[in-house]
Amino acid sequence: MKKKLTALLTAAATAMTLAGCTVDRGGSSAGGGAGGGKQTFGRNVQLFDAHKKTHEAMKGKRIAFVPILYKGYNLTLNWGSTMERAFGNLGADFRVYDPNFDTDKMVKIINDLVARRAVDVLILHNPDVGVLTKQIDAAERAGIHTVVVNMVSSRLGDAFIGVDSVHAAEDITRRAVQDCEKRGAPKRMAIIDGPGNDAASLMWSKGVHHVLDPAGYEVVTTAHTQWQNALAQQAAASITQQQKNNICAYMVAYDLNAIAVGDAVADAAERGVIRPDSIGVYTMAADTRWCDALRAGKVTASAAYDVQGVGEAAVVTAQQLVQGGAPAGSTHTVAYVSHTVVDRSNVDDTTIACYKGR
Amino acid sequence: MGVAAVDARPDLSPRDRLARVEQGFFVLGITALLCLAGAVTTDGFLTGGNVENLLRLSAAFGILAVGEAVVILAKGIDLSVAGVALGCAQATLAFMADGMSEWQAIALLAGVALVVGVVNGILVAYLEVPALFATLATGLLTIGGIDILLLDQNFYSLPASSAISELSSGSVLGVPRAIFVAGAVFVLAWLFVSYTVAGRLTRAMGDNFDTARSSGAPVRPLQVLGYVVSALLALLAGYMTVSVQGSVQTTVTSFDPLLFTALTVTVIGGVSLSGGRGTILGVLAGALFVGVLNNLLILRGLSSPLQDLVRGGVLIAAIALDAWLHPRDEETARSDEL
Amino acid sequence: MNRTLAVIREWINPDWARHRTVPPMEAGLRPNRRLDEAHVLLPAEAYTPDDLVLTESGTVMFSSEESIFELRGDEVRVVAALGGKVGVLVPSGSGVVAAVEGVGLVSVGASGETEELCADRAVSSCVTDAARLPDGSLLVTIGSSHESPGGWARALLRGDRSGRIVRVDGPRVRIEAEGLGWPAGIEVASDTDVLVSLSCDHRIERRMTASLGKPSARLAANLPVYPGRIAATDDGWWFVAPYPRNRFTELLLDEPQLASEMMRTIAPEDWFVPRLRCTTPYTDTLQMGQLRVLGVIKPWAPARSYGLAFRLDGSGRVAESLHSRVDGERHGITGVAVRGGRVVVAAQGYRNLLQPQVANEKAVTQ
Amino acid sequence: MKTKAFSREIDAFPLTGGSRRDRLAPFRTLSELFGQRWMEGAVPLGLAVLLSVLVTATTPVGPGDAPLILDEATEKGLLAIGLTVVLVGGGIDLSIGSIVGLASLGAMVASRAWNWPMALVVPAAILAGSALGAVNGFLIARVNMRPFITTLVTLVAFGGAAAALQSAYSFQLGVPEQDIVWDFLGAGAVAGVPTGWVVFAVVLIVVHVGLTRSRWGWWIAAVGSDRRSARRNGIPVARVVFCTYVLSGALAGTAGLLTAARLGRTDPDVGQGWELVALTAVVLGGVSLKGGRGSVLRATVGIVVVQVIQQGTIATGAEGSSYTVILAAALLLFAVLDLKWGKYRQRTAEKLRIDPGRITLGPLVDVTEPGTVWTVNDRLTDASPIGLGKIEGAEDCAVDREGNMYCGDRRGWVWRFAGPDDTEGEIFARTGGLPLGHAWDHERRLLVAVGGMGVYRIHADGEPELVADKVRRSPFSLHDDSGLRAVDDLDVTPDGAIFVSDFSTRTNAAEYMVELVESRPNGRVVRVDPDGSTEVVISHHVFPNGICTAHDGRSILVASTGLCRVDRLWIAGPKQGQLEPVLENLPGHPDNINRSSDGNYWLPFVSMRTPMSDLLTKYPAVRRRMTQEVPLDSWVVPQLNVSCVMKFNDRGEVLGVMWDATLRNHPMVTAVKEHAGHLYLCGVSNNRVGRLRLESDEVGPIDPASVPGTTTAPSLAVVDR
Repeated sequence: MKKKLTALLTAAATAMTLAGCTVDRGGSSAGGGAGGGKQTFGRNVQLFDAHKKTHEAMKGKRIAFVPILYKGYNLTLNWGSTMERAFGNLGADFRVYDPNFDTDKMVKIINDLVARRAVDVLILHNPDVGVLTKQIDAAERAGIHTVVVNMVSSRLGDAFIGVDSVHAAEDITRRAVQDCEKRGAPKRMAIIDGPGNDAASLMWSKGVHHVLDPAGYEVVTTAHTQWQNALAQQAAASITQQQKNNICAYMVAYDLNAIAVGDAVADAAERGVIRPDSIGVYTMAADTRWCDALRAGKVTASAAYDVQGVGEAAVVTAQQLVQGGAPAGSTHTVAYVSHTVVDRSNVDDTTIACYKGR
Repeated sequence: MGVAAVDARPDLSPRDRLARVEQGFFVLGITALLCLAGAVTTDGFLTGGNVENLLRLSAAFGILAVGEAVVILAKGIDLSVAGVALGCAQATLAFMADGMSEWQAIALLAGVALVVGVVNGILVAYLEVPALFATLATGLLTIGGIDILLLDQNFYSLPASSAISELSSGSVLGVPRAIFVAGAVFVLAWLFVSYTVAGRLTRAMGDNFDTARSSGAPVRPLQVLGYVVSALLALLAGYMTVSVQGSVQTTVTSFDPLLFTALTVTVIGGVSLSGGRGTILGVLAGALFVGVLNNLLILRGLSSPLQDLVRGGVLIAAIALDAWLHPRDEETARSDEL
Repeated sequence: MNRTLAVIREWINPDWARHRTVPPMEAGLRPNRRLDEAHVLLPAEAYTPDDLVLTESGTVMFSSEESIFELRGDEVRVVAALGGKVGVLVPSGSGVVAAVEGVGLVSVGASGETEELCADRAVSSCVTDAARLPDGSLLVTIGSSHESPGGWARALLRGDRSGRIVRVDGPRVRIEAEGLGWPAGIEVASDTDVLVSLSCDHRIERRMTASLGKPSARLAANLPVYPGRIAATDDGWWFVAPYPRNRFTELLLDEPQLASEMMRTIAPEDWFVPRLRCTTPYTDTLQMGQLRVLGVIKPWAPARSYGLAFRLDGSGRVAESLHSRVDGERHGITGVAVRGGRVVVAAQGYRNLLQPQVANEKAVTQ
Repeated sequence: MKTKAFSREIDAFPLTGGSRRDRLAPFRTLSELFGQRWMEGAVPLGLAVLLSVLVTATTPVGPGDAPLILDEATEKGLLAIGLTVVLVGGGIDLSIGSIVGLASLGAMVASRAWNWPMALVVPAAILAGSALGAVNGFLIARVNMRPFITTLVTLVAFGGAAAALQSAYSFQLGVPEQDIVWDFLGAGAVAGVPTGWVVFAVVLIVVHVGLTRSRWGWWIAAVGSDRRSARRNGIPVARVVFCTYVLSGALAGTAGLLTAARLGRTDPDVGQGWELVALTAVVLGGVSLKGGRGSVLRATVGIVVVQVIQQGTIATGAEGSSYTVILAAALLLFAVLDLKWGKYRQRTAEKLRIDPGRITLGPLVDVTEPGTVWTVNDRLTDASPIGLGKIEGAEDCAVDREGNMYCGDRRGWVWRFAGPDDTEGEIFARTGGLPLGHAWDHERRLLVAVGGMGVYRIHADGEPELVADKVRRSPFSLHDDSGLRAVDDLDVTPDGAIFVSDFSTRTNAAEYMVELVESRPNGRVVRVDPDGSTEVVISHHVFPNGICTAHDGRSILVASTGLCRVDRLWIAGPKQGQLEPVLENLPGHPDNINRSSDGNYWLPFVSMRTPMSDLLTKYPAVRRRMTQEVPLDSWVVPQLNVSCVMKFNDRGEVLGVMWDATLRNHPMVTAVKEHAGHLYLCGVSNNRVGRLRLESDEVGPIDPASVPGTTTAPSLAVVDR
């Protein structure tokens, strides 16, 4: 037995050395970018000619949108429907691939699309800062334009569109501080965010601390919830139980979690642990369900941002990249959409609040 | 040849004497210690409200653990409980969101849970598929099937007026309804296991399947009964979870913390996976222990990864203790006892 | 098609498979050698007794071929020669009523005078048994409406269910029950019901005399033999079993194509069906168990012909049985008569009358 | 190389009159296939491959996707290999998913945050994996905890550790810088084959060879199949189980390293759900869940099939959780299949073993009809018995010059009766088999065909010596037919070679009734050269029974019991190697042929044909059902209780037939030997050997016992009567 095993090993080793290890640095083929380096429009254009040319540029282009989760998730449904409407009018082939909240699957889908070169523009939605680095590289090598939404990832694709979450956090925290002073509540708050190490949670905490620290407010605890309502609700119930009226507001990073925290606070108030309306719940973004919770008085205010705008901006950027003719990966831009603080008083007349799934 | 008088009882080693003690009391003792440590270190722990909140949170996986214990007593295992609990709860909310009346939705989903229980039973009892794979597969099938067929929302909130939300709010005879329901389930399970024929035969079947079968016990229907009971209790636990949370998210895998917690509660409670051993009191003790542990971890403000680590470490210690108390007899050890 | 279905059902759950099996002879039917040790009443091979009657005067009247004989002591005299093969005999007063093939029911007096009771076509062919009801009328069982009495084998292979029970009251004839599987024996059980033994169904049923068409209760089912004529005694009923059930014949019944070709191409006595006697070993097909090893054929070998008479008590349990096993040759018991503790059986296969020692008498001689 | 006496083997199949289709026995081939050892995992594997073909047919997944599929398959394949080794060792390891996560994140943190050189990161990741595996191993092997619940707990604990590690370093992980080793692992290639694939292939080969052909592998299988007997055999059970978990951890670590290099993912749930995929792959591959059985190759095919399914769901952009549903359904289906297949395979093989064939026989002669040559008489009845009550079933006998009679016995002895009036007899030799055919060779030493053991030569002192019991195995036979077991009759030819008839390559001599019922061409005639080498002379013969060298010494007569015929095989002269019919459509089944002193041949019948048994030869399906459902005692066979002895000459004319009509003394005769005017009648189920005095006109000058052609035997033409 010994003899066979050693013979086997030596054979494998020699095969390795003989073949010589080549390192495939991914080839340097620039890849014939879809745009082909030629601008679609010159300095000026005829009226109807522009319409025809735009359509021609976009006709038959394949565009794929790969969100974290699509089915039943209002945020991505909103974006998806906007893109569908826009690209549908332009005659481009638009498809959504749903990885069902499984990063493993999202990475596979992107790999599959890039390997089969089945798409011209990729609209990506990154769950974490460092997830999509290799994929965006591969897409650029394959000459596919990439537009990233929601969170800035360390590997910048052709363009990033999202919300200026730090600034939004600062606005909503200032609003929370005003409410607390109005009520004369103690200068203590609690933060409830996502996994705690992803960019969204970090920016939210940075924004909150930017306002609270100079104002002398103390952050009691920072509870991490993996964006799960169950964990958010348990954390809120425990903290309320422990602090009782010793804190004046919850700063929740994600609007759906805010509803769960609102329920917990309302429940605690109903059971008499805290005085009713003594603890405010502030969050970012505002979809229809959050607005219902707002009208029901469970939550206080939110820094709503223009979700619809993100979808439109992504469509516009895609068209610019296609018409721009610059090869994929040559330009990188970061752009933010508008946001504003919304509460029960102005929720009905702010257009960008209470976005729906359609 | 006179009859040899067997007088001196074999002197028990401390380990055997410890093993004979009902594991339930043992765990209750440790829980009390944990409470003391908790009260000393974190303020606001021993307040009435916090204990009540702790009990309310641990009611759900307590009920699930009872269902799991009934199956494990019969030397099976049921990994589909999480799938059934969350899947059916989400489906009920989905139906209610589509305007179906609440009781009709609950009845429909109870039917689904029953079917899953019966399918599990048939697979394990009649087709003799290893319980581990059968229930794992049916759990995934349930939650995946419901996700594809019924759910079209990612997030469902529970209308305040519904009976499910009543489940956890308000109180009966001064005791919050959630804890009352959990208590009732524990008592009923205890009566079933200790005083009904089916319960006793389930334990006998778990201890030695062939002897139970040759002594005329209806082993296969009993196994099916065990899985059906486990599925229905999972449904109840699902409703309890949803009513405590007030809403539910549908992006969850079958190895959800709920399943993991229920299994470890059962094992800590002394219900050993080799079947036939353990009591419902032990499961209650296990549930309290894990409830207190979770609450302390949250109150200490540990991040969820750290919580997992600590909970994993504690549970490994508990299982190691159980393995040390009831060592697996090398002589009769069979390799396929997973 | 149903065979592949059966295989699939058996693959899913082995307990669902249904195979024909022959129950073993156990409990009451535990084999013994009582027929082999029975007294022989007639000279060897002289007559082929079909049915017999014990008269009050202690003589034995038995039917053989086309005439009726009377055995008094050890000498035999002809009572009457009738026009056809004589089948069943029923005692009536000092004489008997005989069923003659092709003629009908004939009443024969003690001194031989014959008088035709009923010549209706319904009772003229294939009469297997008859019984006299308390009200004087006769109940006659017809094995099959297409076959002669010797056609039992063809009826079994074809699954012929055209047997009937006919009530004969003087000249009037009424068909009481139809569609039976070769009814081979009938006897009055009590004043309201009768016992019928259905040969092809291996069952013995108790039917109400008023409604004979409807089976009411079964006395014994799934017997290991094809039951035949019945004789009532005070503590139960004696049954004969002319043919034993053979496992391969059961398999043959499942293979219609083979059975029909066998019936077409092979002579009836060579068909693989149970028979009254084994005649020519040279053309007779053997079953592995019947191999003669070191000159001995094992008694428990599968039987092509067997000698068996058994007594059922009131509850249908086999109380007593007389056997002549495969290594014996007193086979083919077709008739039985009991009077005053004396039991006499007619072994048509052995062509003799046998009087087994009754339990007490056997104890004396042992 | 010794030149073969016969240029090629004679195929006696045409004698059965069956078409080419009848040559193939479908059920029996199936039964042999099921019996093979490698069939154990074959059907689940076949269905798994069928499933993947189905997926490729219905979805846009094509060969183009192969690199993508293989990339994923190799990483998860490493997990499947680790899990298979653990399963074979009787445990289970669910924590491999989290070990991948921890190893992957650990490698990235080490290279990017702690800036370790790659030469340190690669071994560190593998060591980390094996360390975590060691934790599992220690808990399960040393502390004796249950593998399932332990690995479930470690799954969550390691998952928590991975998440904690990731959250601590989530900043520095952001910016990957170029590193030659990292790129080589991720996208590099060895001789054109991507690194991942090469690593997987090497691991697969090493583990497969280790598992199947090394002591270490056998130990794992032993512990997996029966823990107690493994322990009692001195196998260090705890150490073996510990090693399996360490190996599984190491492989998971390697997989983590590879996926970190290839995808570079920094999110905490790397490797989540991978253990479920590995489990399904292993079950799909047909690895048994009960331990002790399973091969790494099957697990690999399983993982490829699972990846094809996943690629199918991705390519069609199906619903989010449709992949988990399909995976769960596949896991369930294949778990049930593995169970049922394992249970019923042996039973089906046993049930289909006997597969009766169809043979065509001529019309049946009615022996009871008076006036023909076959008419029943009782010439055998008054043969005087030898060894009555002592002999049990002498199938054949041999008489030497002094008149001593040697005959066989079913208990394996060879009796010797000195002279005609010795009724005592003594046990001359003990062979331990079923001595059937007897013959004398050139030096007048007794040759006996011992059923179940082969051809033996018995020396004067009664010491049996093996002549031959092995034949070259026929080329394409699924089952091993090299043994010479069911030997029945033999005879010696002038050139010293022994021709022996082997009536079945499938059953043993004692189960001759199976051959009678099956009537398939399983038999053969074998030539044993004087130097001991054997070669098959006639193959595919139906129940060849009697062998007798013709008087001219240039041909041998072969009697076929199944086909009721006698054929002549020319072994010398112009027509050497040809088979020509001598007697056909006999009324019974012939047994051992022997020469008579007047230049003719004696031929007894072991059983007579009956109308019913002839009809059954036309219905193989009924006979198969009979062998499966009906007990052995009720099988319908020809009339074995009756037979006769026939005399025929070289041209195939029946000269006379002798019966025992009373069936008392010699109902069944299987062999007849003539010596000094007397006929010795042997019967395989008789308790005596009969000695019949022949009329003077029947006795001729030839000594039947001597091998023709060695003494001055008159030529063929002269002798006929």
